[in-house]
Amino acid sequence: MAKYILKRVLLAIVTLFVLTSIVFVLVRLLPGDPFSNPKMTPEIKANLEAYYGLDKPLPVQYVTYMKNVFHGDLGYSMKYEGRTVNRIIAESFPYSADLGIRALCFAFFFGIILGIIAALNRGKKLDFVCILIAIIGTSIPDFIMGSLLQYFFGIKWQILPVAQYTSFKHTILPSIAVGFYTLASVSRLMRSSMLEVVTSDYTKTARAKGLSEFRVTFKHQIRNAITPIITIMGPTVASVLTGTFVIEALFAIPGMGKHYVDSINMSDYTLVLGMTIFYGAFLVIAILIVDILYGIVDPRIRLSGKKG
Amino acid sequence: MAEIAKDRFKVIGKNTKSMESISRPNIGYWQDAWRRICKNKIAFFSLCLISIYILLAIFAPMFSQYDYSTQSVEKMSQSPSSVHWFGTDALGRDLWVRAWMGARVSLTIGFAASIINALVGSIMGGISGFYGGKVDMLIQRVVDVLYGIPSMIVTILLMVVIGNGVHCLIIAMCMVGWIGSCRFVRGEVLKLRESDFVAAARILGVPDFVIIVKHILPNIMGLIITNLTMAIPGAIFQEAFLSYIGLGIKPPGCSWGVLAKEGIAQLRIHPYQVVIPAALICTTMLALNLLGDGLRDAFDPKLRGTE
Amino acid sequence: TGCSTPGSKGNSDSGSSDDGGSGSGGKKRITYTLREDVPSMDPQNSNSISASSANIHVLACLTRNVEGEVKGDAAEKWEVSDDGLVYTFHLRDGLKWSDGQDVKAEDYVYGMQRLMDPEVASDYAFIGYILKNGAAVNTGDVAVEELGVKALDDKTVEITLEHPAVYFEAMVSMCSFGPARKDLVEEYGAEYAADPEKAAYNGPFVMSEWKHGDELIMTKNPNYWDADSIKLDEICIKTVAEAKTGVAMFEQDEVDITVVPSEMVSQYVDSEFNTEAYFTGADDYIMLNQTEGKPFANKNLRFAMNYGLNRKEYNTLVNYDTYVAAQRLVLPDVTSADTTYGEAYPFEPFPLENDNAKAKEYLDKAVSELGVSSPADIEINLLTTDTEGAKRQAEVLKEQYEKNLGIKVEIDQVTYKERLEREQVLDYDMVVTGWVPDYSDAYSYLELWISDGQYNHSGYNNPKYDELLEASNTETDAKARQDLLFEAERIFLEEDAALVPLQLRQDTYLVNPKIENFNVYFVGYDFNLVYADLAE
Amino acid sequence: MENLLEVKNLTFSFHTYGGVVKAVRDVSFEVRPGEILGIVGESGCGKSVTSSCIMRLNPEPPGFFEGGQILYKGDDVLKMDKKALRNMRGTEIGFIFQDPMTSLNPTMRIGKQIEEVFVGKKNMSAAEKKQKALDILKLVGISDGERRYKQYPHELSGGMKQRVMIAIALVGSPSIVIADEPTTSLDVTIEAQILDLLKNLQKTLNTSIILITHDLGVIAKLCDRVLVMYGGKVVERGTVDEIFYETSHPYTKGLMQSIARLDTAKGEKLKPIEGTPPDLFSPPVGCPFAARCEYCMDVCLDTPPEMYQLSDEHMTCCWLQHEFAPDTDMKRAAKKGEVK
Amino acid sequence: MANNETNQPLVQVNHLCKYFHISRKETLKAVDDVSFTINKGETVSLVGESGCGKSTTGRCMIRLYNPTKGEVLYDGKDIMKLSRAEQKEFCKKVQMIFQNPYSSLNPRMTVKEIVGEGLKQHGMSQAEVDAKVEKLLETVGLNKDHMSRFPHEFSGGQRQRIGIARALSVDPEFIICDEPISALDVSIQAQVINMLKNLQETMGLTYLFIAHDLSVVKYISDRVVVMYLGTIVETAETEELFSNTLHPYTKALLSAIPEADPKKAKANERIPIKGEIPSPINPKDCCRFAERCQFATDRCFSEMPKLREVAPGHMAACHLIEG
Ligand SMILES: Nc1ncnc2c1ncn2[C@@H]1O[C@H](COP(=O)(O)OP(=O)(O)OP(=O)(O)O)[C@@H](O)[C@H]1O
Ligand SMILES: Nc1ncnc2c1ncn2[C@@H]1O[C@H](COP(=O)(O)OP(=O)(O)OP(=O)(O)O)[C@@H](O)[C@H]1O
Ligand SMILES: [Mg+2]
Ligand SMILES: [Mg+2]
Repeated sequence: MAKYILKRVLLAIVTLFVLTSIVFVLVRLLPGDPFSNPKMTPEIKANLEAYYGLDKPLPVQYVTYMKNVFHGDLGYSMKYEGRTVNRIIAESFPYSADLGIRALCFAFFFGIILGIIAALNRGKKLDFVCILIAIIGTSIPDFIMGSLLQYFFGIKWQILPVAQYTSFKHTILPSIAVGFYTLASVSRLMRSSMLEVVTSDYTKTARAKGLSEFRVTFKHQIRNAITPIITIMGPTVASVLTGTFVIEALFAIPGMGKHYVDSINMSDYTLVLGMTIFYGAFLVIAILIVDILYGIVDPRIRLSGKKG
Repeated sequence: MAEIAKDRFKVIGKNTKSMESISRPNIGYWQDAWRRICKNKIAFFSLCLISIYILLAIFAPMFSQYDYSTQSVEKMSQSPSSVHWFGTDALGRDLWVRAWMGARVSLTIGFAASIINALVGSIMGGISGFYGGKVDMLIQRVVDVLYGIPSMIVTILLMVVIGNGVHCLIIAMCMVGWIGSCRFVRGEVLKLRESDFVAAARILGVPDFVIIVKHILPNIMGLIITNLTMAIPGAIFQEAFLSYIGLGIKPPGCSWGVLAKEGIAQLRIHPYQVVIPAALICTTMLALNLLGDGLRDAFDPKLRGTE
Repeated sequence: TGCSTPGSKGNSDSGSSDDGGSGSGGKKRITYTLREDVPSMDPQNSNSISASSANIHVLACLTRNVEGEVKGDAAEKWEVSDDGLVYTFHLRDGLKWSDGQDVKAEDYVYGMQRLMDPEVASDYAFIGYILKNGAAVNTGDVAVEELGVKALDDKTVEITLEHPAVYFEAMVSMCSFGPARKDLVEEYGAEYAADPEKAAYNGPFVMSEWKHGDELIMTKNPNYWDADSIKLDEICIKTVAEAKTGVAMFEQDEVDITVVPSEMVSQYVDSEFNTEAYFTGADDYIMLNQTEGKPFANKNLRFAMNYGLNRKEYNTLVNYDTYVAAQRLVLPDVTSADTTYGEAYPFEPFPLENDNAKAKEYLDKAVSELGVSSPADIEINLLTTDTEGAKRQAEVLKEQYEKNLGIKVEIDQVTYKERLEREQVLDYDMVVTGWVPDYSDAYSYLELWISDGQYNHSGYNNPKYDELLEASNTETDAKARQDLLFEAERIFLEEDAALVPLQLRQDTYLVNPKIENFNVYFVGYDFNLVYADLAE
Repeated sequence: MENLLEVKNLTFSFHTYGGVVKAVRDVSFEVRPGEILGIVGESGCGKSVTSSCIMRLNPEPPGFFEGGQILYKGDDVLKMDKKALRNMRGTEIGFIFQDPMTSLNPTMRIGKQIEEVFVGKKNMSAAEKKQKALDILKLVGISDGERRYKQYPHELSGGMKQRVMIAIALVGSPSIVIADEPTTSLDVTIEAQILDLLKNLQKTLNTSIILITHDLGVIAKLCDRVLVMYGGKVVERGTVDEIFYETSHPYTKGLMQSIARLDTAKGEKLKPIEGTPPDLFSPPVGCPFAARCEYCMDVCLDTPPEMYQLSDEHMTCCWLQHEFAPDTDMKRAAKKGEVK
Repeated sequence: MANNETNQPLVQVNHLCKYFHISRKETLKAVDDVSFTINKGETVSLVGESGCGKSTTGRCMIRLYNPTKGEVLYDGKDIMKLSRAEQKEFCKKVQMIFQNPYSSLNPRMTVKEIVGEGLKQHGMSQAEVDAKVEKLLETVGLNKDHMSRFPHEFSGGQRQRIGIARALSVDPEFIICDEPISALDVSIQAQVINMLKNLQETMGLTYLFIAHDLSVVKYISDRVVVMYLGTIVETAETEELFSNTLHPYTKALLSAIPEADPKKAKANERIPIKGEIPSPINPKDCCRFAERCQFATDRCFSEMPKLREVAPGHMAACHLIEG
């Protein structure tokens, strides 16, 4: 097990290394540079480039950067003077992660319930309603979804605060906005995997034992149906926890999402790279954890060289 | 019970003809799928809706008296009326025409991007799965790396190289978009590669290429198509997101994403401006998803033969 | 003008009864929103309006700009030499940093040296090129010590300029010229002022809390020399990226001041809400690329562009009439000799609405000069960026020019950074751009177009214009100097039609009606809540 | 002897896309205490559906009862409420499924799965339940039950899993165990072990077993009485000996002849039943076997045959037993049975 | 039924090994040092329990797997070292019939395409292919109406016949039948067996018949090879094997056959066989059957018995059998 994890981590490091190298080159191809602004003069730009070491040949910069990354130092942001990328991540990630966790809890909890209800009522009206909710969730772009929530709950009905992230009340709307898409996909997946489980032989066995429908569903079906959900969790968790640009902007949450877009818009090289590395590493870790989790939920899958 | 005539009790022996005959009609795979789609009311309705949207996208702008880009100070933000069916936008442009111009872009992007993705993904996944070993390893690592590259950078770079527009967005989406279908096709190919009918073809000396084309691809086609319908919404969504962050198509052109973004600013004053594009996006997604579900059933071998 | 005075606010009794602004425990607290986090609180590295707006609350520069009026802040008084080149500032007695240290003249000298030090690489260093040896220091040609800034003693700062500048007193109120603490800079290095405890403050407020990306809180500085006049206990800046979210927060009484997106302005003016509109100083125009070989090297075509545009309609469509259609280059509000520039030199080189006849006249000439058969053969590339506003501008301009002139306009939408890059290498035909002045003087708008000016990316080249500006630099008589500047503006527009003026930006804010003395100005900062108060 | 279970004129169908599939048509039989009743027939002839009906395990919908009665100790299963049904399942009737690989919940420990039978039925302490489970594991021949108790199904081999299935079926001490092809997915040697086990259990516990299979060898070895099904109907029934030695239905005969036996001579050709079983979507009007029957008569094609009683136990559903029918090797001294 | 005139070896399997490396530590020895010979025109059966390596052996013999060690000679030539032309020739000579008639036919191809595929590969025109396919279908008892139909429209037995037609299409000499009947209904099994027998008689085919149903094996084969966990435990002429069973495993296997005759079945006493089939992953280097063998001695647990000729043509691998 430890060996397996080590192997995965090593592989991930290689992947991250290649990824970083590619992005290192790509960001520099972006038009403009971190310092271009209407009032920039060549002299000042030269100073700035010297300050950030951009005046050196690219290979030298690359080696320096990689060395620093290896020591865990992602460098200084070029837009936010005096702040290291490490710090920016450390400050913004907790917000995104908090929001993401709430959103995921919301999404997985209701998504799974919805999926179960739909599957248990296959072909009936309730099933259709659940599918409809699920698909509508995947059908509305998040910026519309967020705005609508804000408008109705915040402005029109004045039930919930529209923005900021200070109390539980503040977290409700953004969590829903972020989680809805996931909720929808979870419920659809849950429904189809439940359908499979519902017709499975061991469900029949459970019934033949004279168990109540409740017990059959909760003790036998759900746990087995949930495994496919866990597989999608890796990437989903990674992308949700690392923030969403649109919702964070809309709800004025100081999370990481905006840095993904802003750093690129601002050609903030170090921040772009930092974000890429962080996301990449996070993704790898999330997937690894999910794999381990998978083994716990489904005892058939043991962690070994080959995957089940 | 009535007595039965005695003469009917005479051994006539096996009825060899009816024994081997097949009572079901001779119906091909695609035919069967099509028939099942048509029988599935929801899927059929969805298919119709999408077809209507496509037709409207093609013809509505042609037959309208309005132009999609003509502005008018007098007509700024007029609610839907008999003159302007969908109202006008904040620059006084007719939203009915713009909605269908937007449909052209969104649907083109949605379909083109996902078809290309499916194509590229199938080829890569096919190669990866069929040959396995080093090739597979290499492709999978490429996939891992691609997955991490921020798509925005790619989009911006492409915009610099080929200019912004529909083609740029499509290509940008395809740079990474094929990963999904690659993974999934690879999985399917891995399964099929081990199947007996592929082994049989090998034994008969059929070359690899023919095996992929004749044996493997047709068998995952149904799944690919199903996946495709599910992927189109994703592409339309991504276009909307890119529009939202300003990387959309060239003005005054528009897409549903652009319309929604423009409309969302007017949410509190002129809600129809966001409701209309949002409804179009929503119904399209809904229809495509439901169609996808329907297709999945239609192609599901487990349900085959059950008519 | 649109710049209303703080006194004129009592026009509405707002519906917001529960006063979110007065904050906790009876503290007087005002919260306002910014679209993005303050990038840096290092005074010498603050390169945006938002940063300098925040900075002037926590720093006492030599002077303070209170709505255009320059008052002594750390400097009690100052003298200017007769040639207008040497400024001697005398600091007040008993000035203290927030950590108890005395404020010394050396701190100001160090601040300005930092501004110009190539090692510090301040991107606002250009503002200090006015200081003697400023440019040379910044390029590393001479040592920092050679900068024309000296501490004559602990209380006296002597500043020598490259050329006389009447606006320097106002300029020196900018935080770039603010003091810096050498000991702290040395301690924290690049992270100087990146957190509240990594800097010291000598202004009316001190930065007490900074949750990056979320909020920045400044509390009253009891050590400030004028602490008695400071009424507020706390100022809170919240980062709210979406303007409409800010508006919604205002409606929920979570903030006291927020900007209203232009499409929503009509909803709030003449409503129960208290709105205020202010010029930002930004002046937008279509920059025309006049280099050889480009269509706009043709003067007649430039005139046609100016006459073929309906500025009024443009302003309605693009800005919902919240901006002011511009007919000239310099913001009329900037100070002139003893009145505003606009009042001293009224000027309308181009009509507000399009004059198609005149446009046609010029266009016909242009068509023949360009050697094309019809206007439709003229194809112009309009460079624009990816923001919603820029897109609307481009769409409306394209529509108008195609309709009024019959030429072809192709929109080229690129990222902001790419636009800047292409402007710099003159790879465009026309681009909508603007300028935000750094000091309230016509020169700050006009210096852009000097033939080999750093910021002149239009290829405009007129020796007469250059001469006029050059002369204005040495002219010590204020009136005569303004005359020279106006002449330059006149030549620029009336004779050369070197660009197409579009609009003067004016932001509309929702403001808590209880706020008194809300100070807004178009140069150097948006808000100034230093002397603001909250009515009970 | 009193019948434990009586199935009377059971008809069960499924709604499908294409229409109604009549999976079981008019099936009647009874189970007596302590006997092993075999049901044979080709794939798809309705064996599993019939047996599932007894415990109402068929999904309803799409399945539905069209008629008939299932009397367990005199109570009609079809009229039972949920609670009664639950009480019957597991403790009165146990079920062993065809495929042990998929019939055990992969995410639940073996011990738990066995104990579950008692949930909500008998008030037992956890220790008692565990003891029961361990006892039963031992009974079905699984050594070191303590260890197995904690294992997951995937940690067991196929034969073990089938034993666990049997343990589940038996732990509630039911009076009837339904074994639906309990050995088809197992290897020959393991199959033999399981069959021995079933036989022993039946002897020691005196449970009745309904054994469903398509392997005549298994029937011959274990069963007391046999039901032969074809096309959703019972075509012949009787004691093992009657079925094997006094075969009176052409289908049964065909089955017997088509299999290779150890003593089948090399040169001798096997006699397959030509053709394929009917599609239950549109079952033939007459005898379902008519098309493949070498004795087929005109009447067989359009009139469903009647049931003929040949002895106490032996009944056959074939026109060949009709008085008018020609003398064939199938014809027995028949008296006409219960007319339906 | 071994005819003397055809008593020349067609296929020789020499020390064939096929290992699958599951992980760095685990090696699955699916086939471990297996040798046997198949003569022209005879039917050799390969029996044994699930997972003992029957299919793997078959697949190695038809180049679907590369053997880890050992060689397979066809007509004296090592099949892994064939030239391109010889490979093509080999494809024509050796064919396979699969266990599962549902998965061995491509559901997207018509019967004509399936059966004709091999023919096209060997350069026949469409018309020739059509004619030949028609003939082949007739041979296997289907008619030309079925040509344009898809596999799912057929019953299991019919599908298996299509599979046989496909194998026959290239006029092979040698067919590997990998459990061709075990997925079929009892009533259908005989159809296929009869057909295989007929074809052998008319075309002089050679079969490797993989099965686990010993009654069928006895009926159809000339010689039987019994495998256990990757190794051969006993091999002999059919009659000899059934009458003079030597290896304890074979004995157990034979006694486990449920006889479809109540009297005999109830009389037969089964030779008990303990335990489950062990895993072929990292097998111990001793008699593979030792764990389950009731006669096992210490030697059985320490030493691997060699396959020895016990009687003429009868080989067995057991320490207990005196040579
Ligand atoms: N859930 C269902 N929906 C529709 N049809 C069904 C369903 N279950 C069974 N059937 C049909 O009922 C008929 C009888 O099926 P059943 O499973 O009883 O056959 P069987 O005799 O057990 O066959 P096997 O030997 O293959 O297990 C088949 O034709 C089958 O297609
Ligand atoms: N491609 C493969 N990769 C890994 N292991 C394999 C592979 N093919 C077969 N095996 C393993 O090799 C062993 C022998 O398999 P094989 O299919 O030859 O058995 P068999 O005797 O044909 O069994 P059955 O009667 O079930 O068909 C099994 O344990 C199987 O799991
Ligand atoms: Mg069954
Ligand atoms: Mg096999």
